[in-house]
This record gives sequence, structure tokens and C-alpha cells, in this order.
Amino acid sequence: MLDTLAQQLLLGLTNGMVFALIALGYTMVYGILEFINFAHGDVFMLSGFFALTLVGALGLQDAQGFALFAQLALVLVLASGFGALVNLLIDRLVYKPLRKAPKLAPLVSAIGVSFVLQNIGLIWGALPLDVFGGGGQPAAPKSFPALLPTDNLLGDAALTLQLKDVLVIGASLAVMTALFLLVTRTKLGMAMRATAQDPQAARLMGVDVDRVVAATFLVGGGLAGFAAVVYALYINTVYYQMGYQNGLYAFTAAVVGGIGNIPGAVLGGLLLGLVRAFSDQFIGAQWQPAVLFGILIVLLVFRPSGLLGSTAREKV
Amino acid sequence: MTTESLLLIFAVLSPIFPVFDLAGEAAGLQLHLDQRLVTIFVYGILVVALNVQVGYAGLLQLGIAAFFGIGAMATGVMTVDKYPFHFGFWGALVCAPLVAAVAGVVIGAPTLRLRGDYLAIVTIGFGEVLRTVLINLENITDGPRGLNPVPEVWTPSWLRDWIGAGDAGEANLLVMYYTALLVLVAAVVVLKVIENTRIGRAFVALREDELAAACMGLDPGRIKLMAFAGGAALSGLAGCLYATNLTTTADPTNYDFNNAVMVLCCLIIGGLGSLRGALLGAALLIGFDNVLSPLLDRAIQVAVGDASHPLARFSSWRWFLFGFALIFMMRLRPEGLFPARRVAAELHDEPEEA
Amino acid sequence: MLVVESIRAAHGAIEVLHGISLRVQAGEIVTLIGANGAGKTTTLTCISGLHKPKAGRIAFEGKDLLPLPAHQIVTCGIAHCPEGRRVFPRLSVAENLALGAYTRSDKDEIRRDLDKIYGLFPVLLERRSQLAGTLSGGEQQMLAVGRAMMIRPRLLLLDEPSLGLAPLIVQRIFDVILELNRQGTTILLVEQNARMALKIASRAYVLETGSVIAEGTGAELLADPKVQAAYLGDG
Amino acid sequence: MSTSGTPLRTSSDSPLLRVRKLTLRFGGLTAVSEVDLDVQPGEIAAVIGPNGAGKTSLFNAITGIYEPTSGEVELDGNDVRLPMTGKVVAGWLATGLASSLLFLFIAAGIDATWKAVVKAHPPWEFTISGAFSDLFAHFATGNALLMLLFSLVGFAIGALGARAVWLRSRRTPQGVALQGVARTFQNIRLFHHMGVLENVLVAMDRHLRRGTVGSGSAAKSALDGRFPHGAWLDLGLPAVCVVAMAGLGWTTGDGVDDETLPSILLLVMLGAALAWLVRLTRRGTLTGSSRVVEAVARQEAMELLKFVGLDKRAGDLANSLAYGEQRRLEVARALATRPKLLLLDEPAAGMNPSETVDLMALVRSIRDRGVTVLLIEHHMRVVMGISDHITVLVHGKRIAHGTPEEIRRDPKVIEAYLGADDGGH
Repeated sequence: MLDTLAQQLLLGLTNGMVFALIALGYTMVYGILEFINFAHGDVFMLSGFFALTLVGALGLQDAQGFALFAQLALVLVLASGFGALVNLLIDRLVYKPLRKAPKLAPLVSAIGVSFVLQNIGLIWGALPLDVFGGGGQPAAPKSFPALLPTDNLLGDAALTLQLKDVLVIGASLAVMTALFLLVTRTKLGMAMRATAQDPQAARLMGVDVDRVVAATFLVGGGLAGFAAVVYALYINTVYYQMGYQNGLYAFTAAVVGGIGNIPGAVLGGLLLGLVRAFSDQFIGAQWQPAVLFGILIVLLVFRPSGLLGSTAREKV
Repeated sequence: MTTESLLLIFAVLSPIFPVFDLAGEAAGLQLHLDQRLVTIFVYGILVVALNVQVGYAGLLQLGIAAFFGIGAMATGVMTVDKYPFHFGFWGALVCAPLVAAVAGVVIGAPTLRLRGDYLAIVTIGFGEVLRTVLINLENITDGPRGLNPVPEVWTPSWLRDWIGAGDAGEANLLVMYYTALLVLVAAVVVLKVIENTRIGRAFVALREDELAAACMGLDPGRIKLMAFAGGAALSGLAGCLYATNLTTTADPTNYDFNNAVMVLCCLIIGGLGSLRGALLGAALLIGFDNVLSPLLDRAIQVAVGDASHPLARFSSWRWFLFGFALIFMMRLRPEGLFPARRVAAELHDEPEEA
Repeated sequence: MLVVESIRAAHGAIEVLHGISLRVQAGEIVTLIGANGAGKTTTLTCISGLHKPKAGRIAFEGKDLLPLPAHQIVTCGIAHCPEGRRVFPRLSVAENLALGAYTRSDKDEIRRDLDKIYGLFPVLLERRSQLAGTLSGGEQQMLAVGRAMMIRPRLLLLDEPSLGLAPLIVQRIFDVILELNRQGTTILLVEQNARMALKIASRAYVLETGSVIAEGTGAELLADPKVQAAYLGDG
Repeated sequence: MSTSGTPLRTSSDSPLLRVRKLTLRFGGLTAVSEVDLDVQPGEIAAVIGPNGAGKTSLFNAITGIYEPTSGEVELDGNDVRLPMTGKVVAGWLATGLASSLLFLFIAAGIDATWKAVVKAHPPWEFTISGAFSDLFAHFATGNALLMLLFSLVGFAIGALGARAVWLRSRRTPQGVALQGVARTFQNIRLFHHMGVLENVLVAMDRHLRRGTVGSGSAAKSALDGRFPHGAWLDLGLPAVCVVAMAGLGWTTGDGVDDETLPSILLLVMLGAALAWLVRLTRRGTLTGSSRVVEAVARQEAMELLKFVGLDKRAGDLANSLAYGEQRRLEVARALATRPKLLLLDEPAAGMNPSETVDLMALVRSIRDRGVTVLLIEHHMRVVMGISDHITVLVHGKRIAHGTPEEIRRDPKVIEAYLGADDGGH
């Protein structure tokens, strides 16, 4: 029993890390532009496809030892860059012209972008590559090779701790720390926070709000790309709808933590990951969405602004 | 809208089916246009239902498909042989909207005070929960197989003989076609009337400025709940017709988020807040999806010869179309193709900078 | 130094500035006074680029400001300390001040300016790690002025620095304004506390419903019955 | 420079609006600090003070937009918050029970319960009483502790959730408005894309709902016929339609041999539906009586528009009005709620001198209609000219209260509001 609990705790933690990484992208964009970047989950998905393509191109499934890790690091970096670029491109092409439009417009556009990206994912999966199983069935999940050794690091203990667990948690923590430092210690981070709180006043300080927004999309997309590789390494599949489901969970995590709040997104992600792991174990995986969204609704009834969020007042 | 214009709608739409039917037969195509036209009517009802919530009251509701599904499922449970209820089609047509409206109130009540985009996410969540429930309560819903057979629209045999000229299959299709058309027209008439009454004004006032409306004594919660319940009831009605048309409640994936977005697409392309726009949006998009794209698929099949690859099918690209439709509409013509007077003005105002 | 020529500006469909013209010479304190809704704040936001006027010309040291976005106008040497203070509530006092120096990279000079501002407002030094949102109104105003000073502007636009403050604090703020001017900063001040503003101003403009109705030196206007009528409401 | 002609009331009269020790804090800022304010019925009262003194915040707290940090607001001796009645508590309990029932079924397994109750027998053996006994039998086989636990948790979530939602909506703008407080806004908040007349009609919503529109004898006599010719058809036709439809479902659900009754029901249903739809489209309202009410309401709205001088623009969109006209429309809209107390937030802002004079006359005639007025204003001429009592706020605190003459002479006011004459320097 205790081992099961510990195992679920570990699973929840790793899941939660992935949620948190995606949730950060939602929350940062929301913090500055106050709109739900619906397509964010699909940037995550496309990055997964990009990473899988890279794995195929590099022949990583056969690599060993140092070469494996070096190339894996390269995949991580490239996928993050890919996510960042895609996200930035979407902002420039779709959202930026709508900056002054009523709130509904960017939200609906984001839903549109999400559908376009999903279709791109579908077509990507239909490319005649070996890693996509020849591309005959674009909608089917593509298996992402288990690159890391699956030995239990704890030897014969009942609790299974694999290298990928350690890697997921370690790398995620490292990235989150870097983000935290970026936001709290650098000039750019300060400009981001200032813009989120009062964009007009930020402009009066000489902050180029457009550039801050661009940086936010870059960082958010990078985190999504990073999360995609981590997710693929962990779950070993990518499929064109994975962005929708995980994106929705991650957004829920951001809301639970208090949208616009960076530590809140991490907290919400971890919480949701844990709840998901335990509900899968004790209630059944098929009820996962019901449990997670049920929690969201109950939380919003009792604490409409999330766990760490502050209540905003409308100016009259 | 006058009685005359109503009669006009009837006059225009009534013969479409027989005409298509004849044309299809003459061309030797097995397109099942009859069923597809009913599908357009069903989605027409869904789009005007969403229009109540998004267009009139400004509540971004992305879980419309869930209420659609509830209507269909309630119809299934109430009518199939294996359950003891046996309400028949007409009984289900009364009860399905009630069940959906109750669901609308239950989901609406705790979330009404949420900001607009939170509401969007909660309604998506609700849709996901419902999909999960429909799939997992297999003893009730028969899971992915769906409940069937859902009985056809009951009509007395003399009426069938008269309509179908003795052909039972033909009569069934015609009865379904006219029933759906009648329900759609009734829904449009009632909504058109409501637009200019106290309730319709309250919806628009709420969308324009919730705080000012509240300060005038309008209860935003109550009005939102009305919009929620009304839209849900109409969606339930659509669900009932949908299941009857298919004779099954079908796979729960028919009621998922993609479906909700398709309905939203229709509404936005047609024009938020405009009944005319909603109907034309539904006709355009669902017509494309249901009528034109199978035709094109067939054409590709014929042209290419072997088109077994999934990407050679039009349906693999439909989300491109819907996605781009949303993006371009928001960019170029946010008020839709057939806008309502009020909304058109609203979406073109740029919020001023302080 | 600053030339504003017949600018017109509108909020939505309603024109609120019907051709305002004014000039500020280097080293002056110029004040805009007028009743609420006269267009004082809009004039300032037009100068700092937050609001783009429909017509007219604004030039600073000969450079046309109209095509520039707000964040570039800052780098020209204009700081705008907005109405209602607008400090960043969830940033610390020190971070708020650091944002003032956002466009600058001369570390030593920034350090020196920071010390100067802490010297001017010792209470900010005391609270430098506190979140700005938790400060009192007067402290927030000092922070807002300090933050604008960190830009090291040649022209400082001050919008209602006395807003909602107790008389003692207002006095303190005005002392600082005078001190800043003495150290070489040109100041364009919007104030509803007319007596106070006119007393420290070298020149002043009186605005009424979007037009300039009078201008002159502070002392002249203080004595002008038109000002009394239009602004102070005696009549 | 005369104050208005009505006699000042003594303080022994019970005030219409009574604010006690109202405090409003945002973060570290105290916007309003322990302010007391009494407004007597029938007077024009004003709140003045420099910008940022907390006047609008005070209005927002009175009208239920902000929740005060502490203090009381009473109108006509009643707290403006919703009272916690037995009905409210019953609502919480009912919500708790419903949610506990849901949780109970979840604990018992919704699917399994359905199987045990509905699917256990062939459909023709199903009875309601049998279903209940099956249900209890199924519950008996379940884990009693788990079911109890789930029910309790469900009850707690439902009841506490209902309570949390209620507490948050205890003081609401609409609640205060329904008690008879209407307001205008500093930055005009009309329904810009609705018609001028529609704006007024929206504010009459409450009266339209209760059918209490109109006051003149013409309106009365129109409303006496609450059920004018054929009104029963308005409810009757859809009712007949739905009942016939349900009957049709009931008689045909199991398949029928004799088609006579269903045929009749079908024809009745179609006939009723078509007749109803035709009536609706002919008339344009849901019921005949609502048409009468609507007509009276339009008449009343037109009178209000005439009162503020906008009757000629009734059909235009609100955002096509000029600034001053928009302000007057806001006043008409507020009056349409039939308030006891009207709060005007800087009504003269942005107005030119002649418009200001008109405004003063308008405010006086509003008072003469029997509506008490409380206003915030910067235009001293307006305030001094029309107010019976003035309260001065500075820095969130009340520093003076009295008649215009008293305020004019109060040195504290002169110093704080107009600027210290010889302070400091």
C-alpha cells in the first residue's frame, strides 16, 4: 500500500511537472494580454512531432551512452526553440492585429489557430517517415522510442524509480528555476511583470510592450516545446490530439493556481498531477476528466480567483 | 418578421428535399441527402441556441455539444425498447429539452459569477465531463455503440400514406424532414419575438455593460441563468431530433468539443446575435461539411483512382477550413457575414486608450 | 523646449481637446489648471504618446513626437508621472524605481540617481523591499515621482501629484517639485489645487472644456477673475 | 447664491440613506475612512472634495459595487444587504441535499444502480414501486460507510458552496437598485449600441416583470384588463400544444393499434402550434398582456425622455448622442427604475456653462418629482446652488458637513479644498 502511494506520488509529481511547464505558458500570456491562448496546447503537440521527427533524423533510437545524451540535449534545445518560434509566429500573425479588438476576437482566433495546428499535426503524422510508422494512419498515436534505460535506479526496491523520472523532475526544476530567475532578476522579467500589472505605466517607463509580449510568447512556447520532449520521453507516444487534452488540463492547473500567477501555475500543475495520479489509481483512469474538472468547478465556487490569485476589481 | 416571411421560409425550404431527392436519383448518386438536410436543420437549431448564449447574452459557452448530447441521450433512454419508459418520439421531444435545461441550470448556477473566459473553460470542462460520463456509464448509454434503435417520428398511417404516396421509406424521410423544419421554424419565431421583448433587451444590456445593467436593477445571475437554460433547452431539442434522425444516440464523440467549435464557427461566420446569420452560417458550414465535402471526396476518388490515403479525403482537412474560417472572420469581418445591427457596431469600435 | 500646436483629440466619438496650443521653455515650471474634464490629463497623455491626437503638432527640442510610440518618447527625455500614481502594486519599491531606469544602462549614474531619490524621500529607502501596493497614498505618490525621476528626464510631466493627499504631504510633494526644478528639470504640471500650482509656476495655462481660455504668469492668473470664475467656482 | 427654497429638515427626521463608519480599503490604501453620511428624504445632498478624496469609492460602496471593509449602509432603515432568512438557509440545505444525493449515487455506482434497478427485469415488468425497492436493495448491498461518507461530503460541498456563493452575492448592485437606489456614472456607462428608448426600457425591467408600469389613469385602465381579449390563448395554445405532444408520446410510445386518438392529438398539436406561432409573429410579443404592459412602458419611457429633453432622439442609437445628451439619457435611465434615491456622479463634468445651468434645473425638477438626490460634483457653482446639505470628504475622511453657507465659511474646507491660502510658504 505504502509503495503504491509512493509510486503514485512519483507519477503525480512527474505528471505535474509537465502540466506546470505548459501551464506557465498559459499563465504568462494571460497575465499580460488577459486572454486564453487556446492554441498553446497545440504548440506543445507540434513540438512533440518536431522532436519525434528529429529523433528519427538523428537516428537516436539506436544511439548509446554519451552520444545519446548529447543528442537528447540537442533535441530538447531544438524542440524548445521550435515551440518558441511557432508561438511567436502565431502571436505576430494572428493575435497582434487583434490587440485592440474586443476580448472575444483573440479568444475565438486562438480556437481557430488551435484547430489549424491540430490539422497540421494530423498531416505531419501522415508524412511517410519510419518514425510515424510510414504515415499511413495520421490520426493514430505515434510511438516515441524509449530512449532512456528503464532499469530501476533503486535496485530491487518495490518502488520503481527510473532514469526518466529523475530526468523529468530534474530538468523541469532546472527550467522552472531558470524561469524564476528570469522573471525576478532580469530587466526583461521585471518589464514582463510591470507590463502585466499596468501596461500603460510600463510604456511610460520606456518599456516596449510589443517586445515584452513577444518575449512572453517566446518563453511560453519554449516551455511548451521543452514540456513536449519531456512528455514524449515519459509517455512514449505523441499524437495530434495530445495538445488539446494536456492543454486543457494545464490551463485548468493555471486557473486552480490563480491565473496570471507564475508560482500558482507550478502549484496548480503539481496539484493536478497528483490528483490525476491518485484518481487514476483509486477511481479509475476512465474518470480522469470528470475528477479533474469536477475539482476545478468546486474550487471556482469556493475560491473564484484560484489558490494564489488575488481578486481584481473593476474600475468604475 | 411577419407571418408572410415565415410562410416564405416554409415555401423555400419545403420543396428542397424532394428536389434534391429527385436530382440525386437522376444522377444515380447515393448521397442520402435527405438525412443530411435534416442534419443541417438540427445544427440550425443548435446554432440559434448558442446564439442565445453567445450572441445575445455575451456568455462564451463552449460546451454546447454537451447539452446536445444530453438531449440525444435522454431521447435514447426514454424511447428505446430495452428500457421500460417508452415515451415515443413526441414524448421525448417534450422531455429532452427539459432535461437539458435542468443540466444547464445545474452547471450554470455555481459558475455564473465567473469572468467570461473562466466560463469558457468551465463549459469546456463540463463538456469533457459529460463525454466521459456518457462513455463510461456503459450500462446506461451502451458506451460507444450508442442506444438504438431510437424510434422514428410517430405519425398516423393515413398521413404517411398521403405524404409518401405509399412508399414507407420515403414517407419516413419526409416526415423527419418536415418535423425538423417545423421545429426549427418554431424556434426561430419564438427567438425572434423574444429579441424585442424585456428578456431580449436584458440579454443585450448584460452583454453591453453588466455593471450598469446590475445598477439598473437587472439581476445578471438570473438573466445569465435564463440564457443558459434557454440555450440548453434548445440544444436538447436539437439532440432529440438528431438521435431520431440517426435512429441511434451514436458514439459520444459526436458530442465533443470539436462539435461545439463547429457550432461556434457557424455562429461567428453567420454573425453573432443575428438569427438570420445563425441560420445561414449553419447552412453554409454544415452544408459544406455534410453535403459538399462528401461530393468532393467522391470526385477526388474518381479523379485519382486510388485514394486510400487518408489525406486524400476532404474530411482530413476540414479543421483547416474551420480554423482559418475563425481566424479570418475575426480579422476581417468580426461581425460575421450577416450581422445583427447592434453587434456590428460593437465589434468595430476600438476600445479607447486611457 | 516643448511646443504643442493646436492638437485635437477624441475619446471615441467625443472630441475632448479642441485645438490646444502651449509652449514650455527649458527650466520653467508650467502648470495647466482647469476644472475636471477640461482636458488637462488628455493633453499630457498626448505629449507622452499614450494617446494619439487626431490633428496638431507636438515637438520636443525640435523633434516631432507624434509618430513616436510612448516608449520611444521616454528615451527623448520626457517622463510622465501619470494621474493616480500608477505604481506597479505587486513589485517592490526598489523594483519600481529600477523600472524607471529601464531605458538606461549607465550603472553608476543609476546608482547615484537612486541614492539621490532615497535622499529626497527617505521613507522609500525604509520601505524599499515592500510591495508598492501596500504603501500609503502619499508614499505611492513619492514613489511615482521618484520612478519618473529615475528616467532622468529633461522634461517631467506631472499629473495631479496632490491627488487624494493630505495637505501636509501635498506641501512636501510641492517642495520636491521646486527642488527638482532648481536642479534643472523642466516641469509641466497639471494640478487642480490651483492656488498651490499657480504659486510655484513660472507660467500657467487655464483650460476649460478642451480649450485654452487664459494664459499668463502664476501671479497674474491668481488675480484674474476669469480664473476664479472658471476654476475656483466663485461666482 | 441662494440655496434652494425647500425648508431644511431637522436631524430628528429619519434619514432615507444612512451611512455609518463606512471604511473601504484596497491593499495599503484607505479610500474611505469611517465616513458617516445621512441623506434626508426630499433633499438634494452633495458630496464634494478634491479629486481622489474617495467620493466615487463611497458611491460604489453605497450602491453595492464594492464590498466595504467595514461599516453599514442603510436605506429607509433597512440594511442594503440581503437578509439571511429561513428561505435562504432552506436553499442551502436543499442544494446540499441534491448534491448529497448525487454523491450517494456516485458511491453506490451510477452504472451499477441503473443495472440493478432498470435492467434487472425485462422492460414490461418494470414498476415504479418495484424500482424503489430494487433501489434500496441495491443500496443495502453497497458499502454503507462509503455511502454515508460520500453523502456527507456531498452535502457539505453543496450546502457550503451555496452559502459561499450567497455570501459573495449578498451585497449586489442589483440588490441595492431594487431597494430604490439608482445612479449615474462618472464616465458614462450607457448601453451604447442599444436605442435611446431601449436604454430607458431596460431600466424599467423590474416594473415590466411585475406589470407595475405606468402611473397615470390611462395606464391603469389599460392594465386593468390584464387579460385582454384572447389572453388565455397566449398561455393556452402552447400549453395545449405541449400537452397534446406529451399525450401523443404517451399513447404512441408502445405502439398503437387504434390510431384515432393519436391522430386527433397530432392534429390538435399542429393546429395549436401553428396558431400560436402565427399569433406571435403578428403581435411581436410573447403574450397579449405583455404587449399592453410594453406599450404602457414605452409611453412612460417617452415621458421620461421628454422630461430630460431627449424625446426627439428616442429611436437613435445611444452612442450617436452628444456628450451632454448622453448624460441626460443616463439620468432618464436611472429615473426609469423609479428610485427613492438618485446618485449622480459628477453630472456636470464636461458640460459647458449653459448646459450646466440646464442641469441644475433638471436636478431640481428631479427632486420635485419626489426623488431624493445625492450628487458628487466639482462645479462649485452647481453644488453651492442646488444643495441643501454638503458633505466634504478629504483624503477619505469626512471633514465637514452642513449647509452651503456653513461649508463656504468653514476654514477647514477652504484650506483643504481650495488650497491653503497662506500655508507653508
